Order: sequence, then structure tokens, then C-alpha cells
Amino acid sequence: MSSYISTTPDDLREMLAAIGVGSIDELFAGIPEGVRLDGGLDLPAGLPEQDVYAHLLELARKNVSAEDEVTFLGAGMYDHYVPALIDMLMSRSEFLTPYTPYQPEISQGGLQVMFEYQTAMTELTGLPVSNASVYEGPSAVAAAGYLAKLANGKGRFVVSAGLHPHSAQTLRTLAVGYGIEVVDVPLKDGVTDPQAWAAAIDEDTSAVFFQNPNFLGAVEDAKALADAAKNSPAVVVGQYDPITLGILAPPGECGVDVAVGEGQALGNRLDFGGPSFGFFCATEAYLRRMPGRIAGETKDVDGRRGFVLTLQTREQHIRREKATSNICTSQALNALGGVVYLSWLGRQGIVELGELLLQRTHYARTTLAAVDGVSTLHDQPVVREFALDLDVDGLAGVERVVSRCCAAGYNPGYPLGRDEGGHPTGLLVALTEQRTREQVDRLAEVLAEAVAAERATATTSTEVPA
Amino acid sequence: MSSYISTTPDDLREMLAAIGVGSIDELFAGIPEGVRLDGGLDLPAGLPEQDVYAHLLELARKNVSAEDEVTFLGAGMYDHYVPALIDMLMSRSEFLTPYTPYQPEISQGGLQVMFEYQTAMTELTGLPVSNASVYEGPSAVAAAGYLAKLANGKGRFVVSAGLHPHSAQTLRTLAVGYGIEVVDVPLKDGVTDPQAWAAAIDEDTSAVFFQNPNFLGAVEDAKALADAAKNSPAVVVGQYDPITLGILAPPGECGVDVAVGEGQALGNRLDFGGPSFGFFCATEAYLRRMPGRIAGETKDVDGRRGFVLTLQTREQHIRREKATSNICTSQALNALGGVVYLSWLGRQGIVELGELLLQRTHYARTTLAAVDGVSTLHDQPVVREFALDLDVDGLAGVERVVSRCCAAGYNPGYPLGRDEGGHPTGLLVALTEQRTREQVDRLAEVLAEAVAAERATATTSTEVPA
Amino acid sequence: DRVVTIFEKGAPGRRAFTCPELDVPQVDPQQLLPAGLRRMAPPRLPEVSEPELVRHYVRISRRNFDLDSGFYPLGSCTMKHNPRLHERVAGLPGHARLHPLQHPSRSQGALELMYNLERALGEVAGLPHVCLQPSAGSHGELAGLLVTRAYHEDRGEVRTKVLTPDTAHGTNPATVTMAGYTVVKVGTNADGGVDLDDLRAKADGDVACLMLTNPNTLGIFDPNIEEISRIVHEVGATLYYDGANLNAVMGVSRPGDMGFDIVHYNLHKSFTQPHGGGGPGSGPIAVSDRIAPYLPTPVIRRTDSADGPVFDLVAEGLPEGAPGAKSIGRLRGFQGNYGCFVRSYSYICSLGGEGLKEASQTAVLNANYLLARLQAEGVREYLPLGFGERCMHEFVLSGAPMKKELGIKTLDLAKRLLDHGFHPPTVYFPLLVDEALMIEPTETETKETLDAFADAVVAILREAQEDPSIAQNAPYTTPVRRLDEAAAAKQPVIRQPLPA
Amino acid sequence: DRVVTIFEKGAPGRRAFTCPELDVPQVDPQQLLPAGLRRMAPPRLPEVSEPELVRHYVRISRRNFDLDSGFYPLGSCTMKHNPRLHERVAGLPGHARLHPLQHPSRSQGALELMYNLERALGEVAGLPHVCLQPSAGSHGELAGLLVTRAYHEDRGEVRTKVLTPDTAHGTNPATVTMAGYTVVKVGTNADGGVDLDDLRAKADGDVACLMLTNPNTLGIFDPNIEEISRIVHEVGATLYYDGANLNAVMGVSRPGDMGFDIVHYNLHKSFTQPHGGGGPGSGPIAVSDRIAPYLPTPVIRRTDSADGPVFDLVAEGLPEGAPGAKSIGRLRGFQGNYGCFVRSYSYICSLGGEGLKEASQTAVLNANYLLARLQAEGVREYLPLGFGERCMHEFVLSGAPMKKELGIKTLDLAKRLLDHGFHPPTVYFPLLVDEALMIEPTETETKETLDAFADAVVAILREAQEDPSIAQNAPYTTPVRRLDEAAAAKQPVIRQPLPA
Repeated sequence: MSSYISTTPDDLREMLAAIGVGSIDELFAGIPEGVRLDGGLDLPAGLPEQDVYAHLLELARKNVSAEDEVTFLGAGMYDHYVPALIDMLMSRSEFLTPYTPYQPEISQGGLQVMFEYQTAMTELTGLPVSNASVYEGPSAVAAAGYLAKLANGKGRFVVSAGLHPHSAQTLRTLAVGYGIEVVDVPLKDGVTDPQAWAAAIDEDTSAVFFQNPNFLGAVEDAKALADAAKNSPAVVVGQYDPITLGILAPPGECGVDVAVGEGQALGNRLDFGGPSFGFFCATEAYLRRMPGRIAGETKDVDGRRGFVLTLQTREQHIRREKATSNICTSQALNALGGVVYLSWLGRQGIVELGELLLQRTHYARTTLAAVDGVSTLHDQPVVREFALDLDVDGLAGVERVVSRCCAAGYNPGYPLGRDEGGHPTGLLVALTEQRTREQVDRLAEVLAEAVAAERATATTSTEVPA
Repeated sequence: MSSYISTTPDDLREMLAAIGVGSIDELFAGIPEGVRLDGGLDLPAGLPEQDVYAHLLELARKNVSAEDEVTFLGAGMYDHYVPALIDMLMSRSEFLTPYTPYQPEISQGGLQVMFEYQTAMTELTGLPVSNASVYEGPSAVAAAGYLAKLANGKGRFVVSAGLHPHSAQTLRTLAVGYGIEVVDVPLKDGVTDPQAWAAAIDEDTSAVFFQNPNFLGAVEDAKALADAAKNSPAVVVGQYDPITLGILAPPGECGVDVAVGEGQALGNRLDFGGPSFGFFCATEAYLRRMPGRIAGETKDVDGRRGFVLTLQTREQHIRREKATSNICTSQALNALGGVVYLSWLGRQGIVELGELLLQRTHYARTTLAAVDGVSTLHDQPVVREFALDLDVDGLAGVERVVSRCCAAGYNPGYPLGRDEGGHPTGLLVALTEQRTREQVDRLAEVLAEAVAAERATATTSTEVPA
Repeated sequence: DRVVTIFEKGAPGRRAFTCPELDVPQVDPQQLLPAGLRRMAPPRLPEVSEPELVRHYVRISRRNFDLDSGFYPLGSCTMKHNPRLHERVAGLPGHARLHPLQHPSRSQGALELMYNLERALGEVAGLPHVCLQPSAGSHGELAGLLVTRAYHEDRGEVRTKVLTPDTAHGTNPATVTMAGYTVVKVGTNADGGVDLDDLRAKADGDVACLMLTNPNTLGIFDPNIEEISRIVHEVGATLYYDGANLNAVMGVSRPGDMGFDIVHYNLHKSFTQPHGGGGPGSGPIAVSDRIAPYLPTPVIRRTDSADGPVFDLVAEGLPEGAPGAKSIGRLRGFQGNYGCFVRSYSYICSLGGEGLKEASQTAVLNANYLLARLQAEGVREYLPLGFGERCMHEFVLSGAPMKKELGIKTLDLAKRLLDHGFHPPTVYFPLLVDEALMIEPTETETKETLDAFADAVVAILREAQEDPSIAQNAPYTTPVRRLDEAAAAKQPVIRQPLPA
Repeated sequence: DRVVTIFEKGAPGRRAFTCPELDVPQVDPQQLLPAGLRRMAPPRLPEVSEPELVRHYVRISRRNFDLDSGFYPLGSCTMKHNPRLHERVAGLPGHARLHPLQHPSRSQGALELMYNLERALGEVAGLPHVCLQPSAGSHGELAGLLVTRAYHEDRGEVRTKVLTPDTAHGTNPATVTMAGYTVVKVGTNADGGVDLDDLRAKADGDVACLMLTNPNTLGIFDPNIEEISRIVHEVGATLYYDGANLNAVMGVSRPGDMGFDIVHYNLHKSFTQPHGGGGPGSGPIAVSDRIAPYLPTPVIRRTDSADGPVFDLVAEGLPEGAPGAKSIGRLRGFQGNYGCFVRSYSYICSLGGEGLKEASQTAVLNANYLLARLQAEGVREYLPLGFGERCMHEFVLSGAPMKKELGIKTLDLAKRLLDHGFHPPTVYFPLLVDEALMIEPTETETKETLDAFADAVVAILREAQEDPSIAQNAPYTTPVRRLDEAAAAKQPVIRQPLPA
């Protein structure tokens, strides 16, 4: 079997001779006998490329992807169309295979992409500072928490219940590490309860977290939420859906200090959840507290424009235990997809796309809420995602409705009851520019049949459909 | 709608002013009114990228591809595994998007690929001269005929019935142009009838044509066929399946003057028949009569090694009506796939692959011929493809058997009766390294059921299965 | 860094390929394939590992200039943007892994696509019957002359000559010979069009066809096209449209409406196939009703049923007068370069009728703008326009004054453009224009790029005024500099010599 | 040619995107989204056509050096060949377009793949429980310390310190701080291993964990690993394996067998993810039985049924002692970087157990061969090996004598290597070695490449003997030359200024 190695028997002989040993085993003589693996790994034998392909294809076919059904699944990642030129650029060896650009003279391509990405993200968020990407959305929220912790050393995080459950959970997981208490603020009428929010913020609040649009798709009044923290030490952190920022007021204009979010919607594939990228933008005040890589412009010895990784004294490889973050490998390739996507959309396109989603989402909400046994979970403004309530028996009922719809080729969305504390009979429905009116209309039919069937079954039997 | 153009209204204004006209229409003023199209083209409106993708995906799904079934179809193109690195290289902008390398200084990549391709093909065929590719297999046969016509001016082509029907038909279509008579030689026991072959060759024979392995998969005695033409003026032309040349005697060692063939098996996709490439190799005598591009090595003014298109005085853009061929755009990108595939296989691999096919083909022939109602059409040596005879009612019976097998996910091969003069109940079965013993065994079961069902139906009714 | 071929890399025993295991009972190979039919020594193919293989070709790819990297104004070649969408859809397994002999009932999508493409191409040409089979433009030309031959012969006529203007692409006369005809050249008039008197003089009963490019290779639309058509048809000949320059007139004017009987398309020009460094291409033809019966087979037949349309490939039993009923036969294997059809069909779907027209309009706009820039004072003195004042999608300048005044030839200008990062225009064609420089910017270039190119030409002319030797010895910044083509042709080295 | 960003290209009104048509009844947008929540001015994103967009990024891509083009011996980064098969299979729609919240019953293939990958990775580490969730090595480290914390707290213990050797990667101490611990450095002995006395002195009841890389960043396998494990476990701490150097020992020696409780893998190193110019990566962790309950959730559960195995994602109701039963919770959204799992799983399928071992053996062979070449007379005088005589998969030379004798620093050597077409090794790390040069050739390079690299080093040393200023001012042949990093940090310009 090939292991992608090149050592011929002749090579081996010459190399061992040059080293001055008689066998490869001798090179491992320094490993104590007690920790050597004698029998070899208990793994299947290697396979030719064609067999690996066949195996991976077989596994792929056991999944129902967004190419196999009409999907209204969202809740953090979305079936946007990824233009073909992004695939091409992301698969170019020159972007795909280099390491982090430690040698700027031969990494100008990647560094310039980072610089352009930072420019695009600062434009989108209306904040002056962006890093070159973090892992993904929820961990970006947690990274914002760590920034706040280092910045003000306070003891509490105040978290809106509109934050994505994964973000809230991730924040909680990490906050344990540095001992910060997390305080939840409930929603009211689908948005963060303003009274409870204001009441929760105090002098010991290190950061406040909300999401816009929030997890139920509702547009939050970001400015009001930020204003409520104005007189506290709290860093205001907003998690944003970047695709909505063509029409939503940008965080930088609402008093948000740190805007983070999941970048997948910007030209990245679903990939069952990753890799994508997280974006991380902030006010000038936090420039030297940012996690991750930042590219900066400079000149070479001949005066030519060039780019370098800059402000590296923040980073782990220089600052070690005093670093602003432990992040090293980030998501450069995915961020490339992001900036190419934003350039593809362009200044007009991001607005047009936002307005299209706004209209179609309104149509979908109205159409689906008109189905018998279906109502809206809230009536706040929504941009690309909305929450319904199904008049069925709990999460199990919703799951059966979803199954029935999926059997008809339509995945109606995400059952909110799957999350702890989520509305048991809620269904989160997301749109992208790939979902047409025709598909919405058909979903309404499919959903109507499924809900009706579920309600009929519930009254006559408890059997689960196949 | 975008037409991939960049002209903004500002651009248009400035450009028209620079030209000195008031509108684009004025630029078309030279077209007589009588031949202007007023109403515009009667074509659907343009679509966004996502909709074009969705449409093309829908069309793709209406096909049953080699990814959707286990296919034993061959007869000229084969479901070989195409290694992923070939896709990558063929889709690199640097190879994908340039024109023919008229400016060698900035085309060294493509020219070197041609030079390497020529080297690989001459190695494979054992002939000293190769061009940089022609369109595909059958037209390569016809191109060999034109070479012979220009070389010796004789009046007859002698053609073995073992030649692929498409090659024979193409040769006939073109021979009409320059007025050459085509004489057929039948097969005997699955190979070219030696007596009839020898008898057909005379002093007015311009070229003789056979195929190896021939259309029924049988290995021809190429040396004997070539010897028979030794004392005639005829150019000996062999059409070869290049994948078999790791184990079959190379044409250059058998007295073949011109070896041509379909290159698809070498790293090219099926693509419903094209684009692929044709190869065209010859003895030294025909170097200056070759059709198509040829790359040659030379040096630049600084003495550096470089490559150029050479012997261009053969070609249409220089020699015009006296050119050796009218070919201009050929199949450079596909030939790249060919040479990369051959390099991937390598000196050992091409032999190993040939031996594997030889063994598996033997196993498949034995196994399938053991099915009730199935026998071999001939018992000549075969390498990767063989002909069966089904005991059913003519081509229609075979087609129904094929349909039944396909319904079970197994495409058993090509019904020979589809070609004029082809054996009505013949079935041509091809193997590649992607067809395993397990698949052959399963095909035997599927085929047995299908043949049995067909024979049962034939005796009781004449209905066609769905 | 010495350039080495893949045959000079690697080492004995290295490999990228892993052979699948033998899973059937082994039989003595000699028994399966006797020694007399066997190869004795393996072909000396490279012995390289996969990493070596990838690196070799990635590296040499960087020694190519390509359309995705820069301006490529190669006249007559229509180097327009190649959308990556087309590579994506052509790569879908349902297209890319479809066997050409799959039964029509199991390849309905492919046949529907081809049928739709035929209709769309026919609409663009203004001719009702399309055959997609030819592999490239020159192959389409051959198809066109063979159907012409069949048409005449079917009428009991033997015709021996084909007329081609002296501005014709080289493929035209080469094709004429391959089709068994004799070339008769027709002259060009002062305006760059066909010399009507010469045409009238040569158009006689022996003429089978006039092959014409319109706009022609000078970028000029022949204003006498209706008269030309009349002359040709009066002697019973066919009028053939070389579609190389179709990008100038899509949606604006149609060959069929001009009187052409036969048209070939270069899908790899007007309909944006990537050129692949010299192919693949695709050269469908369209014909009028009277020529249709002679078209190559198989033809695609659409039958409408209650369940929707059904598509079939048919070669025999076609009704009289139907396309292919008296077919000349096949021109190649299978159905043509289907992968190219997928791309061009996608292009037509993306643009629609309006988009195709906009493409042609913009191609003509861009050409005229670049022409205006290059006919500014200080440039036109050295590089005058060969014929006319304006152009369609391309134009031809003459470098003769530049050669005379500045001592640099068109070739020198071309080579110096390489140092400016541009692919040069087509040079020394058409033959009619002395020191010709044939420029086709296409519609997908920006005004900024056209300006930068014009600026480069201006800079090179200015530089030559100071020191012509700079251009004469250019290029300097390319992977290699000027190559000795004469030596290459004199003692051809066309393969890597290998050790036994 | 002035470098411009995409924001400096294009023109107002240009576009690549075509918005789908509005197919629903239009409602007043202000009604749907009130002004107070609305954006007023559009973000100043680029306005470019598709051809411009493609050309811009293709062009700037060529200003990168990449693994597919040349040798990349960056120490500790394991720049091994990235097979293109992996991109192909990761791109299959069934993987690439699978929504992360698709119900487990409709994502069985993905869960099976993840389950299989967990088993395979566990086998390589010699630890039974794997969590794929962490996004990169540093994320895995954080996961490792958070499960350590949970483990201790569950036992009612409060521990405050984490030991890291002074050779540790910077991520280790940074992670320690993020996890709320204090870093305590442990020294290195004369052989390059952990100073056992120092370790014994610092290992007390406050220590939560020792984080160790083995072989360490000097490329040395610690011969005292069993003793180290004993010391750490005696004080009740966990032993953490930083998997950055796992490529040295796959199939040869397993962290679990060495006594490690927690291991992180860098799929983007040992299991050949392309690095993407700085990600994505993937940093799964494996743990022993006693740590398993604290693993992040959800976990993958396999249930065998009559119809074959069924896979599920489970976060709650896990039985006591089961992985995730007392989970620390999530570390990120969804299930981790699945696209990376597909690639690494394919890699493991291609190589199998034997292939993985062969990879490690060859990595060590290549490193020792290159070391031997670089310790030849005439080189070792300037670039001696920091510690020991041989190495595992990488080694660290000291440029201190070179600096002293020849006047060129390690950085100069690195920059001069650029002119020879090589990516330089890692420089100035580990901190322990003066003027460090850390070289990791990996198993996928040829002997010829190793020789060429050694030759280049020799040539640079020889050149410096004649004229050190050449290296001091290198590089010369790169897209830009040495850049002013100090100015960049002093007055950061981190985005393109745009006109209003």
C-alpha cells in the first residue's frame, strides 16, 4: 500500500548508510520497550483510492443532504447557494495547502486575503477592527467573553435567552474555566425582555450577550439592549447573522462593542457543521486584546506595498501564558470563502439579497401560519427565519410531523423542543435565496397534511409513522 | 441579468464618447437592415447561477450514470477510476483557460505537457512519433486514412470487421470526400479472417485497418495482420485500447505504421462520449505527414531549455489547402489527463493493471458464460472485454434482458445488435479495475434471472417489462 | 532551476497507483494471453510518487499564462471569461460519469439537454436544424462540406470547387482539400469585404460552396452579404458560415437570415468553453431545411407523450426530408463533446436571449473603444487600421509603419507586451494586412483593462523611439525568452530520450 | 505592478451576483422592518464583475508559496502531502451539503463516519474514548484542561497549577491561563528530555496536569516517559499529550500506553488536512476511562440492531461512567469540523494500520537523513544539533555558531532559503535553543528533495563565507522582500481605507 511516500529500496539503503544505522528500527531505539507497540495498530488494511472513494460515497449516500431534499433547516447554518468560483478558489493549491503565513515574503496572497477579509467584515459590522477569523460562531461568543474577562476582570456574564443555545452552552463551558457566573435573561414576546435585561446588568457585569436576529428569528432592538449596558463596565457582545447585515442596523452603529458570529452563510458549505469560520469584530479599544491573527499593511525594503501578520505580541506563540487567546490554527481558508462571497454579492447585492429574504420570509411566515394547527410563536419582525408553534403533542409530535414532511422531500425546519428549555412544539423555519415561493407553497401543503395526519393519529392511536 | 460583463453606465458613456458615437446601435450601422434581427432571440430569460445549477442538476438526475449503477458498458469508453489529482490539475486555471500555445514564452507549462504526453504515447505504442492529440478515437482512424491517402495516393482502404463500428463509419464518411473505396474483411472465430485479409490487400491498397483488442474484445495477431500488408504499399493502421498496452505487444513491435485510438480510458471521464482525446502515433517516416500539433524541445536565447510547437509547416494556419489536416483546436486538456494518468499508473502499474484486468475478465467470462442461456460468442484471448451470446429472441430480447438487469442496478453491457450487422443476440461485457469479483458474481445472478425471465416470457407472452 | 520532464523525475520502484487486489482465482497469465501476443518489456513510463506527481504539474502549470490571470486579446479566438459554474455542472456525476452507450431511456437528461441546446443554437443562427457531433470548428467545416457534397450529389451534380476569400482562416482551405474539393480564392475589396466582381467571375456551375466568415477576420461585417448570397445561390452553390466570429452578432443578426445554408459554431469561442491550452472544443453545425437530410447521424428525436417529452437517438428509418434521412454518416464516435454541450448550454441559460445580445453588443463596444484608444494621435501613425474606420468585435492593425519608422516588427511589439503582463494579440494574420496585429478584447473585459493595454502599447512605441533594441530582444520577464523555433523544426526532438 | 486590494478594483454599479427575482407579493419593506432597526447606508463592499473577481484572486494566489509547489519543512507543523482524493470525497454533496441539524436518522452516514474515525483515532492513541468536537489543537488543549478540571472537581479537589516543559508550544501555557490555571514551567535536562528532578520538585497536590509533547519540540522522545507518568499520577494529576508530534510514533508507540490520560490530535498535521493558509484544523481529544465522563457532548452512540448498526447523537441521560455522562458541555456549535473528519478518515482508510506506521517510520527516516546531511563536516560547525545525536520526525539546529562565525542569523538563512525555492524551517523555536532552526521534512518528501535542501543550506553557508550581506539582505526573488513588521505593529493599518 502506498502511504504517499517515495522511499525506494535503493533510497532506503543509501539513507540508512548516511545516517549510520542498519535499519529503521534502530532509529526508534530511544523509545523504551515498555511503551512500544508490538502488534501494530488494529485497523483495517489500507485501500486503493478507488475503494476509499467508493466507501466515502456510500457513507455520503446514507445522509439526506440539502441536495436531496428541499430544506428549511437553519438555526445557525443555512443552505445558501455557494457560487462555483468560491469552490475553485478554495481548492487552488496556492490557497489550500500553505501553512499560516509566517514567512510574509512568500505569503502575500494569503495575507492580502486576510486584509481584505478584515476590511469586508469591518464594513459589514460597522466596527473598525476585525481579526482574520476564529473557529466558528459559538466559540467566537466564548472568545468575546474571554476578552471581556481580561479587559475588566468582572465576575458576571449576562446572557439573553435569544442567544443560540450552542453559544450559550459554549460560553458557559468556558466561563467555568475562569470562574465567571452566567446569568440568564428570558425572552418576552420573542425578544429579550428589556426590563429583565436592564435589571440583570450591574457593576460586576463583565459582558452582556445577545443575538440578532435572535435564535427565534426575531430582530432585536440592538441599540436599546446596548444602551442598557452603557453605564456598566460590561462589554456589549452581539452575535450576528452576517447575511442580514445588508439591511439590519450594523452593530457598530448600535453601541455594540464586540460583534461576533458564524460565517458559514457567507460562501461556506454546510459540511454537517464545519469547517466554517467565526468572525470577530470590535471597537478600536479592543484592538490589542483581540484573539487570533490580524493582518496589517506595511512596506518592504524596496518600498513596495506588502502585508504581514501584525500585533503578534497578543498571541500565544509570543506571549505564551499572557496571550489574549490560545488560538493558533484558525479558519483562513473559510474566511477566504467569506470575503470572496461578500465581493461576489457586492455593495448592492448584499442589500438586494437581504430585501429578498425579508419579503420571502414574510410570505413564508404568513403562508405557513395559515395552515390549520400552525401558528406563529411570536410576531416580531423577522428577516430570514421565524418560529412557528404546532398544535401537536410535544416534541415527539413535532418530530413526527417533520418526519412526514421529510418523507415528502420537504424538511420543514428545526424542532425547538430539541434544546433544553426550548419551546416543545416550536418549529424554526429558515429561508435562503434558494427557497422559492413555489417551494414555500408546497411546504405549506406538505405541512398541512403532516399536521393533520399527526392530529388525527394522536386522537386515534399512538403509533409512530415509519 | 449579468452577461459576465463589466460595463457600468459611466463606462458606457466614456467609451461611446471616445469612439465618437452616440449609442451602441450606431456601431452596428454597417449591418444592412434586411439582415438585422429586430425582435431579439426567442430564448428564455437569463437565470441566476443558482437556478442554472438547479436546472443542470435536474437534467443530470434524469440520467443513470456509472455512479448510479454497476456498469459493464464499454465498447469504446470505459468506467475507469479517474484519480482525484487529475480533476485538480485539469481544473487549474493555468491548464484550463489558456488558448493553444502560440506564444511559447508564456506557455511552457502546456508545451511541456504536450512533450511529456508525446513521450508517454510513444513509449506505450513503441512507435517513435506522436502528435499532441486529435479529437478522439474514430476520427483518429479517419485521420490515419487521410495520412495514407496523402502519402501514397492509392485507391482502397481495407477494413477489418473487428474495427469499432464508429471508426468504420467515420472512415467511410471521410473517405467519400477524397474518393477512396472501402473494402470490408469479415471476422472468423472472433478475429479478422487471415485469408480474407490477405486476399483483400493489393497494389492499390492505401491503408489497412484493424483494431486490437477488436470490437468483440478478442486479441488480434497484430504482427500477422501487419505482415500480410508488408509487400503492398498499404499503411498499416491499428486502433488500440491504450489501457491494454501494458501487457499487449506494442504496435511498434508488430509492424504497425500508425497506431491510433481513443484515449478516454486514460484518466478521462465518460462525459457521455466526450470530450476525451484521440492518440496518433506513427513511424518516423510519417513525422512530417502527421496531423495536429506537435511540441518539440529547443533552447531560448539564453540557452535555457524550452518547448515550442514545431513542424508547423504541416498545419492549416501555415500551409492552408496543402496542410496534412484541417485540425486546429484539438484536445490538449484531455491529453494532459492522459499523461498524468499514465504517470500515476507508472511503469509497473500499467502492467499490474493489465494483468488484473486479464484475470478478472477471464473470471467474468467464465462465470457469465456458465449462466443458463448464455454462451461465449468467441473463445479468443480477451483482456478487458468479451462478447457473449444470449439465447433470447433477437435484439429486442437482449434489450429486455438489459432492462431487467438495469432495474436491479446492474448494467450488463452493450447489445451488439444495436449496430448494423452486429450479432443480434450478442452482448459485449467490459471490465475495469472498478468491477470486482463480488460485482461479477452478482451480475451473474442478475443476468441469470433476467435471461430466465425473458425466456419464460417469450414462451408465454410478448409483453415488454416496464 | 533546470527544467525537467516527469520522465526525469522519480526513481525505479516509485509509484502513485495502488493496484486493487486480485480477488479472483489466479490463472496462469500465459494461458490467458500467449507469449506471441504479449508485451515483453514494460513501457518506460514515469516512476513517481503521488506527491511528486502533483508538485511537478502544479509547478509547470505556473509557467503558463492563462485567461484567469490576465487579458488575452487573441484575435479570432474570443477569449471571453470562463464561468466556473460550467465546470461545476459539467462535473456532476449524472453528466460526467454517463456512459455514451447508456440506453436513451436511461439518458433522458442528456438528450433533453442536447435537444434544448440544438434549439437554442438554431435560434441564434436562424437555421432550424442543428447537429452537435463535430468536435471543433474545423471538424464542423468538414461536416459542412461533406453535407454540401451529399446535397449536390443527391441532385446528380458533380461540383469540384469551393470559394474562400483570401481573408479566410487556414482551416477553410485545408478543409476544402480534405473534402476533395479544389480551393478557389476570392479577393477582398478596398473596404475589407468580398470583391463582388471577383466573386461573380468565379461563381460558376462547378462551385459547390462559398465559405465565408462574417464579420470576417478583419472584423468587418460585409455590407454586401445579401448580394453575395444571391450570387452564390444563383449558381446553385451553398453558402457556408464560418462561425468563428459569431460573437459579434448574437441576437443582432443571424446567418440564416443573411442567406447562409450551413453554419458552424465554435462553442469554445462564442459560447465560452475554456480552451484548455488547445482544446477540447466543439463545432456543431446548423443547416437549412434543404441541407438537413444529409446531416450526420444519430439525430435526437423528441416525442411528446402524456408523461412529457421523450427523447431518442435515431440513425435509421428517418422519414424523407427529415434531418439525417440521407445522412453522410458519422464524423466521430458517440454523440460529440457532450461535456462542452453542458457548459455552453449553461451559458445560454445564464444569459438568455437578451444576455447573448448584450454580450455581442459589449464585445463590439469594447473592440471599438480599444480601437479608438489605439488610433489616437501618436499611435495610429505606427499602427494604422488595416481596413475601414470602425470594427465589429475585433480589428486588425498594420505594424508596417512601426516597422519602418521605429524598427520594431509586430512580433517585437507582441513579445514586449509579454513583459507588460498581457497576452499579445494574434499576429501576422490575416495575411492580407502587412505586419498584422489582430485584436479581439471580448465583452468580459473591463474598461480599465482596455486602457491598461492601450497604455502598454503607447509605452512600447515610446520606448522604441528611444531604443528599439528593447522590444527587439523582448521578452525579459517570462519563464523563458525567445525560443529557437527553427532549430526545433530542423532537428525535431519530440520526446524525452530515456535510458534503456 | 502596484498591489491593489479587491476594494480598489471595480467601479460603482459593477456586480457578479444576480439576485433571484422577487416571486412573492411585495410588501412595504418598512412595514416588515421598521426604520429604527434598519441599516441606512449599504456596506462599502467591492463592486466587481465576476471576471474581475476571479482574476483578482487567481492573481494574488500566485503570490503564495504552497505545499503543492515545494518543500515546506516547517518544524512542528507536519506539512505532509495533501491527497486530492480527500477534497473530492469531502466535496460529495452527501457530506458537503449536509445540514448539521439534520436528524440523526437522516445523517447515518456522517455519524457512522465519525464513529469509525473515533475508533481509529482511539486505536492510534491507545485510549478508548474520543471526542471530535474541538476545532484545532489549541481548542483540544482547552478541552483537555477543562475535562481535567471537571475530573478533579468531581473528586472534590481544587487544583491550581499546570506543569508545562520549557520546550512546550506557546498554545500550552496560553491554554492553561484560559482554563483558569497557573503555569509552572518544568526544565529540560541535558538530553533534551524533562528534567526529572525539577518535575519531582514541582509535582505536588496543587498540580492538576502535566502537558507534554512526546517526542517533544526538540524532536526527542523522552526516554523517561514511564517515570514521568509515575510521578504525575502519584500526585493525582492528569498527564496530557500534545499531539502536535504524533506523526513520529503512529503505530510505533501509543500515548495511552505511555500513561497519558488525555491526548489531542492535530488532524491538520498527522492526518493530513490541507492547512488552508492558517486553517481550518481539527483537534479531537482521546481520554482514558476515568476521564471519559467529562467529555464534551453530544457523544455518538452506536446501537446494533437486526438491520445493522444505528448511530445517534446523545447529550443527556447517559449512564454513569459513560463518556459525557458528567460532561463539561459544548466547546462550539454542532459536531465539530466534519469536513476535516471526512478527509482524515479517508486518509486512515487509504493507509490502514500498516500505512500509518510506515508513514511515521519514514518521517523519522527522512528527518534523520536530512539531519545526517546537515551534520556533515562543513555544516555542523555552523549549525550544530541542539540536543542529542539523532532525532525523531524533526530536529532543531542552533544557528548560534553560524551567527558568530559567518555573521548571518538564523533569520537570514531562512530568508535566503526563499531564493532557493524552499519554505524555511520554523525559526527561533523552541526558545531553549539559541538561534533555533526547527526542521520537519515529513514522510512524503523524496530523497532528492532532502538532498536539494541540504545542498541549498551548504550553498548559503559557503556564500556567507564570501559575502554575508547576500543572506543578510535576502530574499531577492520573492513577490516582496523583507517587510517592515515593526511599522505594521506600531501604527496598525488593518483594513483598506475607503472613500465615503
